Parts: sequence; C-alpha cells; structure tokens
Amino acid sequence: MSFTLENVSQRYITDSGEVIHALADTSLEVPAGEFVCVVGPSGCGKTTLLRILAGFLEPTGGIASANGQPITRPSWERGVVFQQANLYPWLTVRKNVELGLKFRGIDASTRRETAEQCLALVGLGGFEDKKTYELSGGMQQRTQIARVLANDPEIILMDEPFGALDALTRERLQMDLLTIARERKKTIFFITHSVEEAVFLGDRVLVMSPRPGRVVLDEPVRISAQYGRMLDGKELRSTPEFVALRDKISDTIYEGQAP
Amino acid sequence: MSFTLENVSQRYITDSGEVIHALADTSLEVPAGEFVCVVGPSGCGKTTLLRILAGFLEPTGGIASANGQPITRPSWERGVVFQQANLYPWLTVRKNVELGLKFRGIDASTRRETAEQCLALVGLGGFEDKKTYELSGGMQQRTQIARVLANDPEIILMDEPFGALDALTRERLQMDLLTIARERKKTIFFITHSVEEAVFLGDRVLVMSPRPGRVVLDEPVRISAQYGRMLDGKELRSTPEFVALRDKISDTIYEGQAP
Amino acid sequence: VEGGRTVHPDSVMAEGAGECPVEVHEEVDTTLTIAYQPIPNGDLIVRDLGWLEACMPNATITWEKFNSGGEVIQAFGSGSVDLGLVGSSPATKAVSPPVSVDMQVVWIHDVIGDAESLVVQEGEGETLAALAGKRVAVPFASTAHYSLLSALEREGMNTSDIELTNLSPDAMLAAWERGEIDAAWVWAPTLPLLEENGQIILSAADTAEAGAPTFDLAGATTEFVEANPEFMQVWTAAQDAAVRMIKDDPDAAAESISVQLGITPEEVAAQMEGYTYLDASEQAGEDYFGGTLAQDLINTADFLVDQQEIDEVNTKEAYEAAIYSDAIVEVGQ
Amino acid sequence: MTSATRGLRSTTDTASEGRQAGGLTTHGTPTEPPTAPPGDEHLGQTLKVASDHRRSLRIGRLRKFGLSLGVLVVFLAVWWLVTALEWVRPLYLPSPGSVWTAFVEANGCTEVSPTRTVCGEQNYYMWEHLIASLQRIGVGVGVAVVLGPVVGFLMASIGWVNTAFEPYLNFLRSLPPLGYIGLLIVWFGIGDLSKYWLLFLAAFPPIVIATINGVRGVRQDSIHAAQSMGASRWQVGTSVVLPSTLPEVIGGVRIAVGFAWTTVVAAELNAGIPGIGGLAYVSGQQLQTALTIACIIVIGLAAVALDALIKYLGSLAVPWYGKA
Amino acid sequence: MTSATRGLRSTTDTASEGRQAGGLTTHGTPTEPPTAPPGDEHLGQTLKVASDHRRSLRIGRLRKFGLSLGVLVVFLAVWWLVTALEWVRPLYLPSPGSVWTAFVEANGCTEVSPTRTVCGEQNYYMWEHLIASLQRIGVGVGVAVVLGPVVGFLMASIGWVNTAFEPYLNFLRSLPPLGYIGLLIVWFGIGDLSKYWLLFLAAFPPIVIATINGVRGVRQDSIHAAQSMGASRWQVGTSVVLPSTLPEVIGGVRIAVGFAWTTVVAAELNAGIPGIGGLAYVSGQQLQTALTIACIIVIGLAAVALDALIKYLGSLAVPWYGKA
Ligand SMILES: Nc1ncnc2c1ncn2[C@@H]1O[C@H](COP(=O)(O)OP(=O)(O)OP(=O)(O)O)[C@@H](O)[C@H]1O
Ligand SMILES: Nc1ncnc2c1ncn2[C@@H]1O[C@H](COP(=O)(O)OP(=O)(O)OP(=O)(O)O)[C@@H](O)[C@H]1O
Ligand SMILES: NCCS(=O)(=O)O
Ligand SMILES: [Mg+2]
Ligand SMILES: [Mg+2]
Repeated sequence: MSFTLENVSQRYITDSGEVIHALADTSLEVPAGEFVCVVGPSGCGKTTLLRILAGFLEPTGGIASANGQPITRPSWERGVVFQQANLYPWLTVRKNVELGLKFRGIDASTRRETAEQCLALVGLGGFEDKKTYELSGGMQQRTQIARVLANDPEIILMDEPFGALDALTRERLQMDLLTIARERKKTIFFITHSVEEAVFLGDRVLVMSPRPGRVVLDEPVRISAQYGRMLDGKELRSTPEFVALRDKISDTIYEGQAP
Repeated sequence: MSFTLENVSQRYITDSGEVIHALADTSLEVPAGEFVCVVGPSGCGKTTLLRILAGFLEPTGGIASANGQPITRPSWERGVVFQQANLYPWLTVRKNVELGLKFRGIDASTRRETAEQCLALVGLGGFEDKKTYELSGGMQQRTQIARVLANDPEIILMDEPFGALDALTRERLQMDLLTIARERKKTIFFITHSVEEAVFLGDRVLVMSPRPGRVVLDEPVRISAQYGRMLDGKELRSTPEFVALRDKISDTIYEGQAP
Repeated sequence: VEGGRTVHPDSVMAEGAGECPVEVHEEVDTTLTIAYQPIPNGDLIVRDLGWLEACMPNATITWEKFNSGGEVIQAFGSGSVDLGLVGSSPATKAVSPPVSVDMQVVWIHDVIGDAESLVVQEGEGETLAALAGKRVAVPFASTAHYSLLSALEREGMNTSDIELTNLSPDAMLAAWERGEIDAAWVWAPTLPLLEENGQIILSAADTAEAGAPTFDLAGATTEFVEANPEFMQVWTAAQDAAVRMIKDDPDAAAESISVQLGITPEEVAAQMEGYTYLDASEQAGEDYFGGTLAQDLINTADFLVDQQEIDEVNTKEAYEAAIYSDAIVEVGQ
Repeated sequence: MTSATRGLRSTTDTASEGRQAGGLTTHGTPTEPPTAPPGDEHLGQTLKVASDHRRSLRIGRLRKFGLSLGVLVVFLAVWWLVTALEWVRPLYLPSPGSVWTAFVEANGCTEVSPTRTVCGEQNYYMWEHLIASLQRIGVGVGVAVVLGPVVGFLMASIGWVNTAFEPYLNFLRSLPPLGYIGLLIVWFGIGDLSKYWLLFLAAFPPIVIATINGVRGVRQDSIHAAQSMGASRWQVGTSVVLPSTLPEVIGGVRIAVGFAWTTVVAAELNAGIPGIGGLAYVSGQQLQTALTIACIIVIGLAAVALDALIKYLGSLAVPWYGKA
Repeated sequence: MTSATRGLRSTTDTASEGRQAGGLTTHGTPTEPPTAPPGDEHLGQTLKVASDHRRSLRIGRLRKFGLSLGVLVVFLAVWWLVTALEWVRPLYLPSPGSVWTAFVEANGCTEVSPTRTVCGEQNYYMWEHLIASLQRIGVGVGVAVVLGPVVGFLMASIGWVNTAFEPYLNFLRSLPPLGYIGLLIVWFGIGDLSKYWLLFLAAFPPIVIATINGVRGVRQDSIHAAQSMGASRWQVGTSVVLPSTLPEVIGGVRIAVGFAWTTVVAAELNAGIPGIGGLAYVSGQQLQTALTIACIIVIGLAAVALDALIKYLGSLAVPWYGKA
C-alpha cells in the first residue's frame, strides 16, 4: 500500500489563541514496500506528519491519502508503533497481540495462532502468558511491534519506536525490524532522532527543517545495493558511503538549525 | 579530587526477601581531573556505583572514598547530574543555580554573580529569571549542569545526563561539557548507554558486565593525544582509532550479554 | 436484619405480655406504621406488652421511634406514618397553615405537668423576670418551647429579652454543667440531672393552669382513621387499658416503660409523677374531647401566629374537624 | 519550546472519544515519554485544564454559559411545574417562588403588624448567618491547615510516628460527626469552641492524608540533588520537600473545606444561631421548608464559590503545577 | 528485568529523610525517566507500597505491631486515668470499662427483673444494628458504584453533558446531608428508601469525580493505539478507557465508602433502628454515653475494616496498578 501527501499543512491554535504553523505545505509520495526514515530537529513536525498519516489528525490544509483513498480516520490498515509501548496492562502479552484481531472480529483460534506466530517472530515465544508489566522495556516494545504485525497492516507508522531503549536492545530491535520489513514487504514510515539509525534502516531518508516543517532533503539509501549484498551493522557503518551519507544528513539538520 | 573504590559490592533485598547481587567486588582508582565514562548493559549496576560515590547508598561491602576519606553521605564536593534535570519549579532558573550556594551559606551577592557566570557558561545568559518549566528539555539539563558547576564541586557524577535529549541538543551539550571539564579540571564520572558518547567524551572508558556488575574493560582513550590536538566531533568519529575502540567496547558489551 | 422489631426474640418477656387485655379482633387486617416517642406514658406499655399485635393478630404493625414531634409531622407528610405521638404544639402547627396536614387528634397520651419544667441554675434568680438577658435553652419546636414562649408572654416579656438558644436535651446537660446556660425548659432524663444543682421555677402545669395546657397527643391521618374505624376502636381500647394499668398496677406499668426507656423502674416512677394520664372516659369529658380540646388547639394556634411560628390560624371548623372522638366515646362508655 | 506550546489544540481535530479524554500535549524534551497526569483530582493540571480549555474554546464560552443557564432554567421549570401541579404538597416541596421569597425575607425585614417589624430570621439576616458559619469554617479549617501539614510531614518522615498514628487517622476519617458532636459539647461546651473542633476534626484527616501522600510522592532524586548540593536535613525539608508537597496540600485543603461544609449543619445543631447550618436545621424543625431549602442552596453556592477561590489561590501559589 | 526487581531496598541504606519520602525504584526501561507516582491517594501504588514495605521490613512487623499496641495501651490508660480520677463526670466520659460493658450488654442479654430479660439494645443486638447499617451502605453505595462510573463516563466523554451537569456535581458534593435529609424523607418516606438515597447522594459525587478524572487521565496514545488496530468507538470505550479508569474508580469508591460512613448517623436519625448510626443517636439522646461511644468505636472499626477489604479487592482487580 502506498501513501501520498499533497500540499499537506498543519496549524495548531494554542490556548492563548496563538497560531502555530507546525507543518508547511508538504507533498510526498511513498510507494508500497518502501522503508522511509524521517529525521529533523525537535518540534519540526515529524509527529504531526505521522498523526496525519495515522488519521489521528485531519490536516488543516491539503490531502493525505493511502492507496488513493483520503485518510479521514485511524484504520487497522495503518498500524502505529509508538515510542512508549502502550500495551494494556490488564491483558496478557498474548491478549495484547490478539487485540486488533479481536476488534476486527477474527475468530479465536486464528487469533491465537497469529499472535503466537508474531510473538515468535519478535523473539518472544514463550512469553505469551506473561503480564505486560513483567516485561523489560525492550520486550514491551517488541510486543507492541508484534501487536501491530498481528493485524497485518500494509503500512506501519513508527514514531521514535526505539528512542527509549538502551543502545544494545535498540540494535537488536533494529535488526529484527529490518528482517520483518524485508520478509513482509511492509511500507514503513519511521521517525527517529538518530541519523545513524535512519541511514541504517531506511531505503530513503527524509530530513525536515525546523518549524514550519518541510522536507528539505529526500535521499535514497542504496549502500547495500551498491555492495550487492546485505551488510551487517558493523560493516555497514564502516563503509565510506555510510559515513558520507550520515554526515550529509547531519549537516543538513545543522544548517537548518543555524542561528 | 580523586576517588577510589576498594572491593566495593552491593546487594539489594527485594520485598519478597530475594537478594539481588547488583555489584560484584569492584575496585577502581580515578585520579583527580580524569573524565571516566562508564558503559554497560541495563541493570549492570552503573547507577548503583554512582549512588555509592554520591553517598546516597552505603555499599554492603568494601569502602568507597574520595580524597582518601570514606564516603558516608552526600556532600556538595561531589556534585550529581541526573538524567532528569530535577530543577525546582518553584524557583527561577537563577534561584535554582544559586541554591547550592545558599545551602552552604554563601552571601547573596556572591551567589548571584556565580549563578550568572555559570549560566553564561552553559549558554543560558539572559534566561536567569525564567521559570524552569518554561525551558526546553535541553535548557533544563544545562541549567542543572550550571547548578552543579555553581557549587564548584571537585567531582561531578553524571548518570546518563543526555539520555533524554534529542541527538542535536545532545551533541551540543557534549561539546559544552568537554569544554567545561577541560577548563575547570573536574573529575568526572559519566554514565552513558552510548558507546560513541563514551569514547567521544572520556579520557577513559569502563565497561561493566551484566549483573552482578564488575568492570570487565578499563580502556584509556588517547585519540586526541595521538593526533596531538583536539579533534572535533566529526573528525574524531571518522578516525580508525575511534571506530576500533568503539567496536572493541561494543563487542565487550555484546560478549557479556551473549545468551 | 428485618426491621421493625418490637421485641428481641431472645428476650424473656413479662408475664402477661402478648395477651390482649381487651377483646381480640381477628377481622382487623390493616397495615400501618406507628410513630412513638420515648415518653413515659401508656403508649410504651402497649408497645412493650405487644397488645396491639395480640388484639389484632392479622394487622401488620410497624413501630418507628422518633425524637420529636417535628420529625413525626414530617413522617406524616411523606405518608410514612399513619398514627403517632406528637406534642400539642407540633400538632397544632400541623393542622394550621401553611402545613395543614390532613390529620386528626385521636387520643391524649398525657397532660404534661411538672414533667416539663424550667430549671434555673442555683443563684440565677427564682422568677422568669430575673432571667432577662440570661441564656435559656429549649429544644425548638417542642411542647417545652411552646410552654416557655407562653410563660414569657404572660410575664410581658418576649424572646428578645432573653438569650433563647436551641439545644437538644442531651446537649443541655453538658452546657448546664459548664455554666453555658442559665436555665432550660426540658424533660426527663435531662430534667432530673439539671435539678441536682438547679431550681425549678415554672412547669407545664403552671402554663396549663394559666390556660395554655400542653399535651402529648396521638395523631392519625384522616385517611387512615376513616378507613379503619375498627382499628381505631381497638387501639383506643388498648391505650385505655394501659392508662388503667398505670393507675391500678403502677409497678408493672413502670417496669414495662423502664424496659422501653432503658432506665430503672424507680426512675420511671419518678418521671411519671410529672404527667397526668387520662382514661377514655375522662378524655370523653368536657375538658377534653367532649369540649375544649379544639379550643385549646385554636388558642395554641393564635399564640403561634403571634410568635410567627405559623402564618395564620385555620378556621374553627378545621380544628374541630381535627378532633376524632368516636372511638374514645365508645371505649369510654 | 516554551510552556506556551503545551496543551495546544488542532484547529480541525478529527475529534472522537479519545480527543476529549486526556489532553494531547507536546513535551519539552522530545524523548520524554508522555507521562500520565497525576491522579490528584484537585489542582488544575495543565493537561486537564488544557483539555477543558480546548473543549471550552470549541463550545465557545457563550454557548457553554447558555447551556448551563438552560439546564438551570429547565431544572427550575420542572421544579415549578411539580409544585404548580401540586404533585407534592407545598409544605414538603415549596415552589421556587416561595423559596425565593423565603430567601428575600430572610435578608430583609417584614412587617408582622402595623407596630412590629421583624428583620431577618432568628434575629439575624441570612447573610449574617452565612458569615457566622464562614467564620467557624475559617477557624476550624484554618487550624487544620496549620496543623495538618505539620502532622502529615511528621508522619510521612518519621517511621514510628506513622506506624503509631496512621490507624487512628483512618479511624477518625470515617467517624460520623453526628456521633461525636455530643462528646465535643461535653468537653468544649455548646459555644463556638465545640463547633471549631467539629469542623477541625472533619478537615484535619484529609489534609494530613494529602500531605503524607505529597511527601511520599516527592521524587527521591529531587532530594538527592539537594543533598549533593550540601543541603542539611532541615534544608531538604524546607527547600525541597515542603514546596514539592504544596500542590497535594492544597488539594487536601480543598477536600477538607468541602467536607467541612457537609458537616456545618451538624456543628450548628446546638446553639447554632447565628449560623447558616443552624438556621437550616431550626427552620427544618419548625417546618419552614422554603427557608430550609433556601439555606441549603446558599450553603451549596457558598461551598462552590469558596472552592473556586481556593482553587484559584492554589493555582497562584503553585504556578508550576502540572507543568513540571 | 521483571517486576520482581521493582521497589527494592538496599540492605544498608544510608537512610535519611529522603529515604522515607518517595520510593527508589528501578525501571524496566533504563532511559525511562522516573515519573512521579500518580497523586491518587487511594490505591496501593508500587512506589508507595514499596516504600511502606521497606519501612515495615526495617521496623519489623513485630515491632510495628508492638508499637501500635503500645499506643493503644497508652491511649486506654490515659482514658482510664482521666475517668478514674473523676476529672470528667462519667456521664460525659465513661470509663473504658463501662464502654466495654455497654458493648457487651448490647451484644447480649441482661436481666431487668427476675422475670424479664432484655436482649440487645432497642430490640437488636449491636451486631444486628451494624449489619443493618452495612446493608444500607451496601445498597446506597452499591447503586452509586453502578451509576457513578456510567455518569462519570458520560460526563468525561460528552462535552455538553459535562458542561451542563458539572456545577451541580460540585454543588451536591458539599451539601450537608443533615440539611436535605428532611426533603428525602418527604419524598421517599422514613423507611430505608430515604436512607439509601442519602447514602447514595453521599457516595455518588466522589465516584463520578474520580471516574471523570480517570477518563481524562487516559493516555491519548492508548486510545490512538486501539483505533489504529481497528477499534470502534464502543470498543475503545470498553477495551481501553474502561479498564484504564478502573484504578481511579476504585479509589473513588474508597472515598465514597468512607464518606458514606460519616453520614450513616444522619441517615439513621429517623427510623434508624436497627442501625448502628441510629443506635448511636438514640443512645446519645437518652444520655447513655457509654453506649454511644461503643457505637462510634464500632463504626470507626467497621469503616477501617471495610476500607481495607475494598483496598484488597481493588488490588486484586487492578494488579497492574502502579506497575505500568
Ligand atoms: N496538539 C498540539 N497543539 C498545538 N501545537 C502542537 C500540538 N502538537 C504539536 N504542536 C506543535 O507543533 C510543532 C510540531 O510538533 P511535533 O510533535 O510534530 O514535532 P516533532 O517533530 O515530532 O518533535 P519531537 O522531535 O520533539 O517529537 C511543535 O512546535 C509543537 O509545539
Ligand atoms: N533500590 C534497589 N533495590 C533493589 N534492587 C535494586 C535497587 N536499585 C537497583 N537494583 C537492582 O540492582 C541492579 C543494578 O541496578 P542499577 O540501577 O545500578 O543498574 P544500571 O546499570 O544503572 O541500569 P540502567 O542502565 O538500567 O540504569 C538491577 O538489577 C536493579 O534491579
Ligand atoms: N414532649 C415533647 C413531645 S414533642 O413536642 O416533641 O412532640
Ligand atoms: Mg515527535
Ligand atoms: Mg542507571
């Protein structure tokens, strides 16, 4: 499933009546199956963009659409992974993962099977009957990913999903996510603060400018393609292409921020 | 001011009576003026170590001392910078920074002067009379640093001080901190999750093993020394020495974590 | 726990309890709620010995305890009570505007005498006039309140001449001992305790002599009375039997009442001195149901209008209509 | 980013249930997880206030006011209708008109006869009754406001004090004032002292409990930070714990004042004139239902107004609440 | 790291004031900032419970129990002394012994004359009075527990309902039960119905307010997450908002029950026998002070016990509270 933005812009009104221009006219086209990473300074409108795509927010200008249909409200076809896992503590891990299917009226045995598959996929086989609050942060985040995967949405929107994790857990989840994205051919919109993460994960990296946010750099990442094979993390990070791309993106962000 | 740990170990007892061996026998000597960074997997006892050094916690075994004196309780000579800024919202930025001096009975005009100097040092000149909750996260963190600096402690203990900041702010504060550490010749104990940050900032990096925590790698960082001059962030990160050291440390952490 | 118990099933009852002192009327099968107050008179004997239940085994009777006439009137208004004990002044209020409850006076439980008296602290004077500017406590809206007001009026005084304070009888005692009040118009069990270091200067008996008698009356809703003449007849007969027991066997009467009040029979006997109890034939006479009772109510109402306690006096007919004497006349013969 | 950007709203929010529940807030620090607002029901927390505010803006102040007024009008109309149709006897439910008349008369003078004019009720205007009660609440709650935080502080910070007295606090909290007012009168007389005590006893536990919760909720690191700056135990108490606890204490005071209002009639049962609670009681006893209802309405309005005042003063005293 | 590692304590903490205030807790996610515990004063939150627990462990259960007992003994001794020395007339402050006797007699039978035995007080044993009151509280609070959350839900999620009725809620919350009990009697009679109403009216506002706060406190992202999984509005309500709100609702119920106990005497002023509040009132009127005090103590103990029960049931119903 692809999605597009046409001249989407967003203004907020504060309590005091002030108008905040969060997102400038933004147009974007993301074909099905692409892994897009978005970076940019804090407050530049990344989350706003994601909320528009998710259908949590109707843009004040322009049209966002998925597969040609305008986005008007949240839908299971656009799964969202938040920075906080947002698991429901009154449900077990399994029940959390089954929840989307339950909402959609899928029968119990299919749900159970799907949940188990997805949990196994994120390396949480055997934790099905745990309470969510008995899991570590990393495990909770993986559960959230499994929950979204169980619903099998074609688009996955992720808002700094690994931001609250320690470096180690983060790296592991990055690898898991890459595998899943490749295997399942999902369209992924991934917000991060880490330029390295963006370059490492994305097929394409968007850099946004400070408020009002706009896309100031739209860069394809083709390092693995250039090397003709998948590079592992350490290898990839040591390639000059990686370093160059990282620096270019960092520089772009810095420039936007220059006083 | 130097500090040393002699066979320091720490056990916690849980509510259910279970004993958690958080810190194995640890010995360490940190000379005055050194910038020590500590990395290690989550739960390995880094914070425990810091709490012992700060005097918040008496170790269950061994002796921690600063300048040869056993550490028995918190003291203004060992300033602590937390991950959360912990500013007092009922005080203005200036009053927050003055607070330590006030506790110690320093007269008002000296306090005021010192506070202004320190705020200027962290780039917050002009924000003295703001409310703390009007500051951004990065500014709050800088205020905290100014607050600790105002007290002029010889040892500064920092527990993931930049963990909650975005990449950009983080880089800036790293630079600020390096400058301050060099100018003021502080002894710094710096906990981080980011291996890059540790290598970038530290004169020396300690890697701790999973629980019960112990120092499994104690590595001096001499890259700038090798190049005979201060390298800026980007340069430094591109040197092969940096990459090698980073990988070595990462590997050590991974090894410890291997299932 | 089911409510409305008149007696605890584990209790050992008095001899003769549960035996009807008059004719048993199986045919009465009405359902009603009776309001009673902890005042030593025949009502408590009837309740204690279970006479109504024994005489009308097919009636469903619930007894509810109240602490003042005002509360009983309120219960009448909500239709929660069909028959109950009220003092003459709350009763007058009830049948006068704006309240105008549709109710009837059906019995005089007692004529209040020395039982409700004005006690004055030692050394605070012996006349009402001496109480000018002093603090006098009374439970508002009670018969004692009325007695005090009418005594003041006779003395040519008015409520602003004294510091009139609303106190419940239980609070009076403490206030008295602490010297916070100089006088109180009240009844047992507070009265004898105040008397220990006080002096009675006036009582309801004095007010009665001056033409402002106060009674503890029984009132019933007109609707109930009209629908249940047989019940009223048996009830009146039982009350009459209780009054006769008070006169003929005061010890047994005192024991019954003492159980109901939770005090000793000796204390009860002392309290009963302060009341006059009238049997049905006496009540049927000139001074009461046979004649002046309605006028007593009108006088009370007049006075209450003066005191701004009620808006206006009802018509004479209204008060006369509020007197139900059929049963009394019948029982009194 | 300054606080001005907190608690904002979108001009065209695709509003749904979720929109009303929980405020959407931006955070000063991007990676700071959105913390759930503290559950305290009392102080204006930015999140909730913001959400209220958004809603209010959306509805529009005027429309909101109109709605409130509408409900009031409907309420009065139904009341009037019930009484006009005589569904209930006027004695038991007087018409709005007669309640209003009772209110007006209680605040003015009426001629009873050409020679006599009576002012107020029970020799005081109703507003004098109200002021008398306010004074009593002021003293009772005032003492609780002074002592409550001190005791709460001691209980929260000295283990054995807490162990020793906490059970009594819970016990005290649920005692019916009507049950022990008799004892208070015995000990303190029928004068204002026993009323002060009753109001104090009603107000004290909520404030102590709120303070204890406040002190226990102070972040460890806040205290550690002060200690590492050289604060003595005393300085930690006054400079950190005390101000940190303020919002909870103010919340406790609001609960306490509300509770005090509910006990004001009990306090003024005996010798309660002047006093709005006493007037309510006496008029009830004398079957002046219209006046009773007028008193009750005045009590309710006074309580709501006093609460709004404390809330406002609280927000001045703790401007950071909900923001940091 | 599992929840077992939360709320732990050091074997040798260099305890100071800070130690008692606020629990030191490790977090599942290392970079998760230590969030201040929610201010709700009611449910056992891990932090606070943990801190209690630590303190309790430190003092030792036995010592703690000893201390409580000691305070009780001292209290009783002082009481006994005051009465033994006749500082106060026994009529006003009966000795602990006579309160105990009153308690025992109210639960048993006494011979009044050779032929008659009277059991209980007012024809009911004291425990029967207590049960009667418990039943009333059960019904009154029970209805509030059913309706309160529904109304709270509606008010929190439908803007105009809130605007329309919130003022009345605040108004209702501070009305003195003694003031309006008369009206309730007029409308609902002197039977149990008016008592249920009174207890309901006392219990209702705290539950509604707690529910509103609960609903408003639901994290926006929680709701968004469900919507993005395909939840309908109804499903969001039942699957997300409802369970999220549960802890606050339980807290509200605890406040409500405590408040209901404080009004039980008012509810049972009229036709309150059997009923422990009614018994307290009636015995007070009859100057049976010892019995009144016994009743008050029983009410206090019953309230504390009931609260502990609800707290316990609440912690079973919301095992995640304070943990997630
Ligand atoms: N609900 C809202 N009401 C008003 N203004 C808002 C709202 N949400 C966000 N904003 C403002 O819009 C701008 C963009 O916010 P957004 O959250 O999209 O940024 P972001 O790029 O995700 O930032 P971060 O990296 O900090 O998460 C910010 O300046 C913010 O203050
Ligand atoms: N107060 C405490 N009581 C009991 N156990 C504790 C306590 N504090 C920490 N621990 C345990 O001790 C171990 C070390 O904790 P510590 O906080 O020092 O780890 P850390 O290295 O700082 O971890 P992180 O990177 O997550 O901050 C952990 O397993 C933790 O669960
Ligand atoms: N003797 C007082 C009775 S009553 O006036 O309160 O009904
Ligand atoms: Mg964002
Ligand atoms: Mg740590």
